[in-house]
Amino acid sequence: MDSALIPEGVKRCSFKAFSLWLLVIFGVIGWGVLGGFMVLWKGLNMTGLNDSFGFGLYITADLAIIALGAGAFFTGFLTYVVGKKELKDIINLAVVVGFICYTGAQLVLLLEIGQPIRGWFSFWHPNVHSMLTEVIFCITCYTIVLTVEYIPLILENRQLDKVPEFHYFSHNLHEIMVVFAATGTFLSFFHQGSLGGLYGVMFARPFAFRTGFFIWPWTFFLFVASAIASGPALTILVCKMVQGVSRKQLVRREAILLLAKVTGYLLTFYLIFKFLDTWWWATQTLPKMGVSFTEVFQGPYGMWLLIAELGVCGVIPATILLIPKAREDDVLLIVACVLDCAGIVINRFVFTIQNLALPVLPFEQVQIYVPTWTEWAPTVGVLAYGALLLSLSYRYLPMFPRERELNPID
Amino acid sequence: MTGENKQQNSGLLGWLLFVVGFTGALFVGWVIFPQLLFSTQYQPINYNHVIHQEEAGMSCEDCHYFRDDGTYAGKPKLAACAECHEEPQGETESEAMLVSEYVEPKKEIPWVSYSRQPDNVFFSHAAHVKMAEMECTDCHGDVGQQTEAPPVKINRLTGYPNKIMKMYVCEDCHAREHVSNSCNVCHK
Amino acid sequence: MKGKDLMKLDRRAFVKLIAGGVGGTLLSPLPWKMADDTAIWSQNWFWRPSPERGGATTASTVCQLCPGGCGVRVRLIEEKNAVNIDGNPTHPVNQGGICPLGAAGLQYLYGPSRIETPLQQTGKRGDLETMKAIGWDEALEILSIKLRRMRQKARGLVCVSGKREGTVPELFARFLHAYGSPNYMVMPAAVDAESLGLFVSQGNSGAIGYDLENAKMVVSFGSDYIEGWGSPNRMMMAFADWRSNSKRDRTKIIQVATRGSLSASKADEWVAVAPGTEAALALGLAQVIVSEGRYDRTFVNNHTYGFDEFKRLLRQNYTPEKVAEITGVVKEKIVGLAREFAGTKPAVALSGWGQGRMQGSMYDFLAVQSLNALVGSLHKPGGVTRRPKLPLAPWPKVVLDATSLTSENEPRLDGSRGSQFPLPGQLFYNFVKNVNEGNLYPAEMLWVYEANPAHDLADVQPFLAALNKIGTVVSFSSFMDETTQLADLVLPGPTYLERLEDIPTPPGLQYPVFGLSHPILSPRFETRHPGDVLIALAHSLDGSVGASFPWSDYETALKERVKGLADAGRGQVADEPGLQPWKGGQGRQLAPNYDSFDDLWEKLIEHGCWFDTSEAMPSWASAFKTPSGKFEFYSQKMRQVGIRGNDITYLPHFEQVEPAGDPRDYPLLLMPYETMAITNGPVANPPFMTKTLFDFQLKGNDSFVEVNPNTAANMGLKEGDRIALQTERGTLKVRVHLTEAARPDVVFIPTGLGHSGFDSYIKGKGVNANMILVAQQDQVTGLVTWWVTRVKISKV
Amino acid sequence: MSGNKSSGVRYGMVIDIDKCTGCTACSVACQQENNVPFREDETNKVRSITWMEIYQLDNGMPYPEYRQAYLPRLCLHCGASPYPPCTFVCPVNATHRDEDTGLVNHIPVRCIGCRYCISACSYHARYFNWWDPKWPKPMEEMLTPNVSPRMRGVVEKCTMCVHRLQLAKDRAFMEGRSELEEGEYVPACVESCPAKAMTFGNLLDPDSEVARLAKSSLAFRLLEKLGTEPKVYYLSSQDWIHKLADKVM
Repeated sequence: MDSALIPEGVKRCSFKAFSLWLLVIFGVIGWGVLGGFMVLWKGLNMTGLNDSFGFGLYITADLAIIALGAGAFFTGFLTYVVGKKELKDIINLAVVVGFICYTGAQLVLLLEIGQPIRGWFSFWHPNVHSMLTEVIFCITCYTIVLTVEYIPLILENRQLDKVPEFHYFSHNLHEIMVVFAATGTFLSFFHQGSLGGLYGVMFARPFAFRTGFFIWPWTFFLFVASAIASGPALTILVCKMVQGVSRKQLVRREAILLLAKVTGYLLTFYLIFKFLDTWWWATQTLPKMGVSFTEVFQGPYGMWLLIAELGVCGVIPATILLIPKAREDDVLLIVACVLDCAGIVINRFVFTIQNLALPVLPFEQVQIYVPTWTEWAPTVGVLAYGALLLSLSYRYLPMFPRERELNPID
Repeated sequence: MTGENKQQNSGLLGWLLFVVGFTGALFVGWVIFPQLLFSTQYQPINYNHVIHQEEAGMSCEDCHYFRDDGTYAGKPKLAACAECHEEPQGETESEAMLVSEYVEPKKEIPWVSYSRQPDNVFFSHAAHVKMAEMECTDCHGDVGQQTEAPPVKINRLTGYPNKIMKMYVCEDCHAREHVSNSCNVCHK
Repeated sequence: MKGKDLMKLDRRAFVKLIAGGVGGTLLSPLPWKMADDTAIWSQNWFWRPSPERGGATTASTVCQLCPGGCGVRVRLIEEKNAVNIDGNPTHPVNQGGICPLGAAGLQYLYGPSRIETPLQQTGKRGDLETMKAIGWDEALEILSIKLRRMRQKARGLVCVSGKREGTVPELFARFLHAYGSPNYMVMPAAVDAESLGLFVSQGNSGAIGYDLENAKMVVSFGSDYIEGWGSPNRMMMAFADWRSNSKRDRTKIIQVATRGSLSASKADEWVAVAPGTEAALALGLAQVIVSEGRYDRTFVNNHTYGFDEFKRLLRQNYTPEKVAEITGVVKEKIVGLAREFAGTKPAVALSGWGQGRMQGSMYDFLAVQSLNALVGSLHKPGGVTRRPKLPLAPWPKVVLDATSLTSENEPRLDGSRGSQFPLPGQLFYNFVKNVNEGNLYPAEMLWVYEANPAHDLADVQPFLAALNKIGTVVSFSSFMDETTQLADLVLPGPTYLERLEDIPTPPGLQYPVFGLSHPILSPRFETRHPGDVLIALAHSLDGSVGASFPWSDYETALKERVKGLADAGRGQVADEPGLQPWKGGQGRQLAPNYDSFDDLWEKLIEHGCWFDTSEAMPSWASAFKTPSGKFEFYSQKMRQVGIRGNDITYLPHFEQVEPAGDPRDYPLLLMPYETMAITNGPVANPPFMTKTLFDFQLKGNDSFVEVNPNTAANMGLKEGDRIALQTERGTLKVRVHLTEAARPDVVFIPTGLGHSGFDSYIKGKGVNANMILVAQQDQVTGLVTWWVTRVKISKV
Repeated sequence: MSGNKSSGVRYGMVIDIDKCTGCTACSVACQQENNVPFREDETNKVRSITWMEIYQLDNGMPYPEYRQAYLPRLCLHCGASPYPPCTFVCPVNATHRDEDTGLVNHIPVRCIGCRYCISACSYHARYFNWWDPKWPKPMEEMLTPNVSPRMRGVVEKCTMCVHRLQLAKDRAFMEGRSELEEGEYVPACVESCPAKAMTFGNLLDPDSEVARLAKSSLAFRLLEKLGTEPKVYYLSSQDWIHKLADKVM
């Protein structure tokens, strides 16, 4: 039925099966939209947030999604700026995933603020000292960049490509993609950093505060490093997932392994500095603030989080990815990528939730945060939105340039 | 017709439509939209500032004065009007209305304000008039020369009169005069 | 082919039209103005109330939410909207300070549970659906007819007032007197024990005054001196004064109490005693002072009676060893405290448990006063004296007709001055008992003024039962409180901010103050001043009742009394900040700062109060009106009125009240406690105050009891557990808050919560402790205590 | 009124914990003065707006060595240089320290409700309007025009009753003065305190009572080690209170 739209020379599932799949996705998105609508209509009292947890699931999800979306800029950087041509196999996927992550994050961000009608004040009345301003500007700009990067892919759709203007337009965009990749890298570097800065500058919050370099706390750099150490892992995972679902090889193994290798180095690089940072924080920063290292683990937010974040989801995946034999094993590779991503999610979680759960005043108690369905729904809804965009892109766009070559139709 | 010709024609038509859309939107945006956005409200009584000054010999401060605590009273209350207008003084229709509809039933006159700031604004008349020695007319125009009360355009969405002073005007002047632009100087 | 082209053309043209439209729109103000205006709309959206603007004025008046008598200022916008209450700096009692209740006063004025018109119950009592709004004429007519009909049973009219002093309570008492009923009563309070105690030991009727500001040591026997005892703001100010003094001569505060309250924590020393044994400790101190000869010999030798008997009793029963056993306080502490108390001049001992709402035992009061007497602190600066009377002009004598004359000799329904309780006490609990038991004669009609006994009376259940036996209940309340819900007729009065009323000297003050409240804005509803209602009612009745009310309205009646102040030629209207009438001692002449009655009245309206320091404390020679003319340790007055018993009966002593309940069934003790953050009526906690409660006092609709962590551990209870509290009277469901403030094996429950009346901001919050407390009557005086009840805890 | 940083005015407060009787009048006076909204159920303390919040402290000792004290906590108007923890994180300039007075203000109509400032403040002095503020109808009449009621979805906090400063200045202007005298501007909480446990004034004026008390050996500040430099000081002669307050977390 929709065969006219499907790229030539590739095989896709039946329209019926695809429709059913879309139905499921729309169901989840509908749930998310309902949750979001309730929050917009009735206010943030519908969430589990409170004056202790000014930030909660929305922000955790945002930070995690944006960190994991870093695959887009970093793969772009490697492909276009560094010139790793083999990654062209996967760059489209990386861009789509990035686009999903950034637009999804902005949707959630809209719910997160108490007065979305005035959200544009952050552009009109920006406070240049605020890390959040930097985040908002960079994310918006980078979303535009991602859109520009996504557009040529959309225009390559069989039908759209027939329009000559579109064809030329997309072709020309391709030519200058290196400019956008560079811009994206620059923007991403800053907003990933400012997301870390967001916490690192909270000098009245011992858990989050970090000393730093010039105006940037160490979290600024650590967030950049952690994002580029996990973004590609998500790209690999999504790629593996699409390959799994479609039961086809879509990307050459070299591309994935290269990305895995790079991820391994990046993760190791990140972990080294993260360990250094944690050590400095535990032995210098915290004691200066009058807090002992063990005190920052209270209630359900115990030391296990640290072990999970840096050990299970840090050292283990890094090891796997560094050892060529290990990363060449598909199962281990997937495990490593899952752990890598999980580690970064935990990192964003502890900076958001554990940070705020800890009482700073000596006569207050540790607080516990439980998100409500109106927080889960839009968060899950955004994942469904990602699945939707991914499905549509896979079905109708030549997302994997090597697909035809790797899966010749008899 | 050749294909090229056809394309030219359609291109021309296309641009024409573009212009139609463009000007149409401009018209909607610049002409119709303001009409819809603002309601026109008329003063309950067509007040004549000139008569009060010239014939009754009143000064501005007789009605628009500072209270003892330094706050500004703004528009006078009915009691001030009633001091003179217990009975009609002249023959105007407005005055007859004032006496019959407001003074006698002791009902406050629902004046519509031309420059009423929202309740989050603290505007100190004392700071501007007493300390900075500004003239009322600097901001309000020469209201004293008005022989009739002009209608007020009220923004339906915001409830603000259209001639209200926007914040950037305050900020610009404060910056020029080296007066603090700190938020809590003017907001409450 | 052509059609397809056209279609394509159309589609492209449409795109161009749209593109043009978008371009044009972006170049017009529409999107930008809309973005800006919706943002502004979100700043002022219509469901956000915008306060009325206008000129601000301030009116001074006097708060009447408790007997504290503080001066307040109300800020008004356009003289119409009251938007703020704060303390009046010129008022000597509170000097600009204000308590949370006073600060929240506007929430009563604008409370949603205000009663707007008179109401008549047309159905079953307590059914709010059948409460019918009626006009004032009709309401007065209904009551007038009833009163005329029951004139022959005039003694059956009972009035209970929550307000003890002032012209309105006096008018109520006068009405009953003229009508022919002896049954004017007041809500029970510690003042009842005080006045009986003063009567038997000093021969005075009247109230007590403490010269606390000048004391160097204060020992409080169970009085929560900064948590609502006495006039709360005055006490907090005095406390701050004690704390400001330089280290060397700072006033030492000792709190004798069972619970680790703020009063205990803020004292220099907290002496934790077993529940209800404060008076025993007082006698223990007395024994040490007497046996070691540390008492004031001049006073004891020349101005006391029965010292030897007292001494003997002390030696027999109150040696430090024995007292240590009763109170749980170690012997050395008792001795040390006694020496310090006797050695510090001036030192004063306070009595009146908690906030002073419990009557308590007269003997407990006497025990504490005997300490003050021993160290010579009676009627001395920094000690305890009697509260000076206000020089108000008397009203003409009540005109009595045949009916009212016979009632002069009728027994009171509360049994006061009767054969069982010969002392002139206020025995509301005994009234309840008599009604329930059908003793004496029936109570035909109950009037309730400024009181909410259906909620506030500790051990409230017998009262609720008694209400069923009372023919008609009339409430004068401004609010739909619990008692008013049970009324048959409601004659709503204006709130204190809308009415004229006098507020005489607050409790515990050493100098006289006359406060005047006046309407600071016109009444919001069709309410009528109870004084005016009484006068109108009296005029509607035949005979002497009308004649006893020779005034057209309340204002005239009030002014007649205030003329006395103008004529007294002393005292001043407090019109400047920082007045400290307690400085420099009493007996300093104050020349009036007004020249006529009208001037005085005007100034009272403007500033709020009159005060005086001219009256010196009485000399020891003249102070005592007892048969011996001395302070009587051994009370001859008690003998005179006909109290029979052994020697101990006439001496200050300690009687261990056995808490109600079998210890085998109810192994723990339950003690109520009061805090400044919860008002104890007659009004209920306003939303502002309820908001300040901790979430371990109120969480959702659950209130908490305090339990010691050890006690809790023994019973397997954790913080926040839900439990059932069971006493002989019934069961309440509460939650547990663990705190070391609680004595082991004692459960502390806050009073003042658990309303079922008022509005949705008030009702249903927590439980009413009064439902399960058991009041116990003293068999000599008829006064009651309810501080300890046996209780059983079970987890639910 | 000048915009330079050497205005010589740094408003601050000293609260004497020893004198505080825990009556909560300051908190009530604040709610009334500032149109602080309330709901039927305010027992969820992490969603209840109380600019002046009162904490119960105790010495952790068993009965009868147990002692408690109340500590009123308002916005401490941190003096940290160059910014307090909360203001520089605001993306829209809704909060800001007035360098002429040292007061940290927050303008709810500018606020977009991102709650970054709430997260940055270690004192829990900032509150979010989780619901539309709503008053029982008759109580709308007692809203004061001096403080604008907020709307749902924005942050609010103690302003040190800065509207009282505005009004005090108006009064001074009428007399042709631009400088205020001590005591002309006092927040509602300080004015209400029946135990006179709170003192307010210019910390930079060496003759002021507040400056004298802030230098007392009994004075301490909350979370001093974090470098927030609060302008609200506390006084206590109790060692256990000093020890407790010296802790972070």
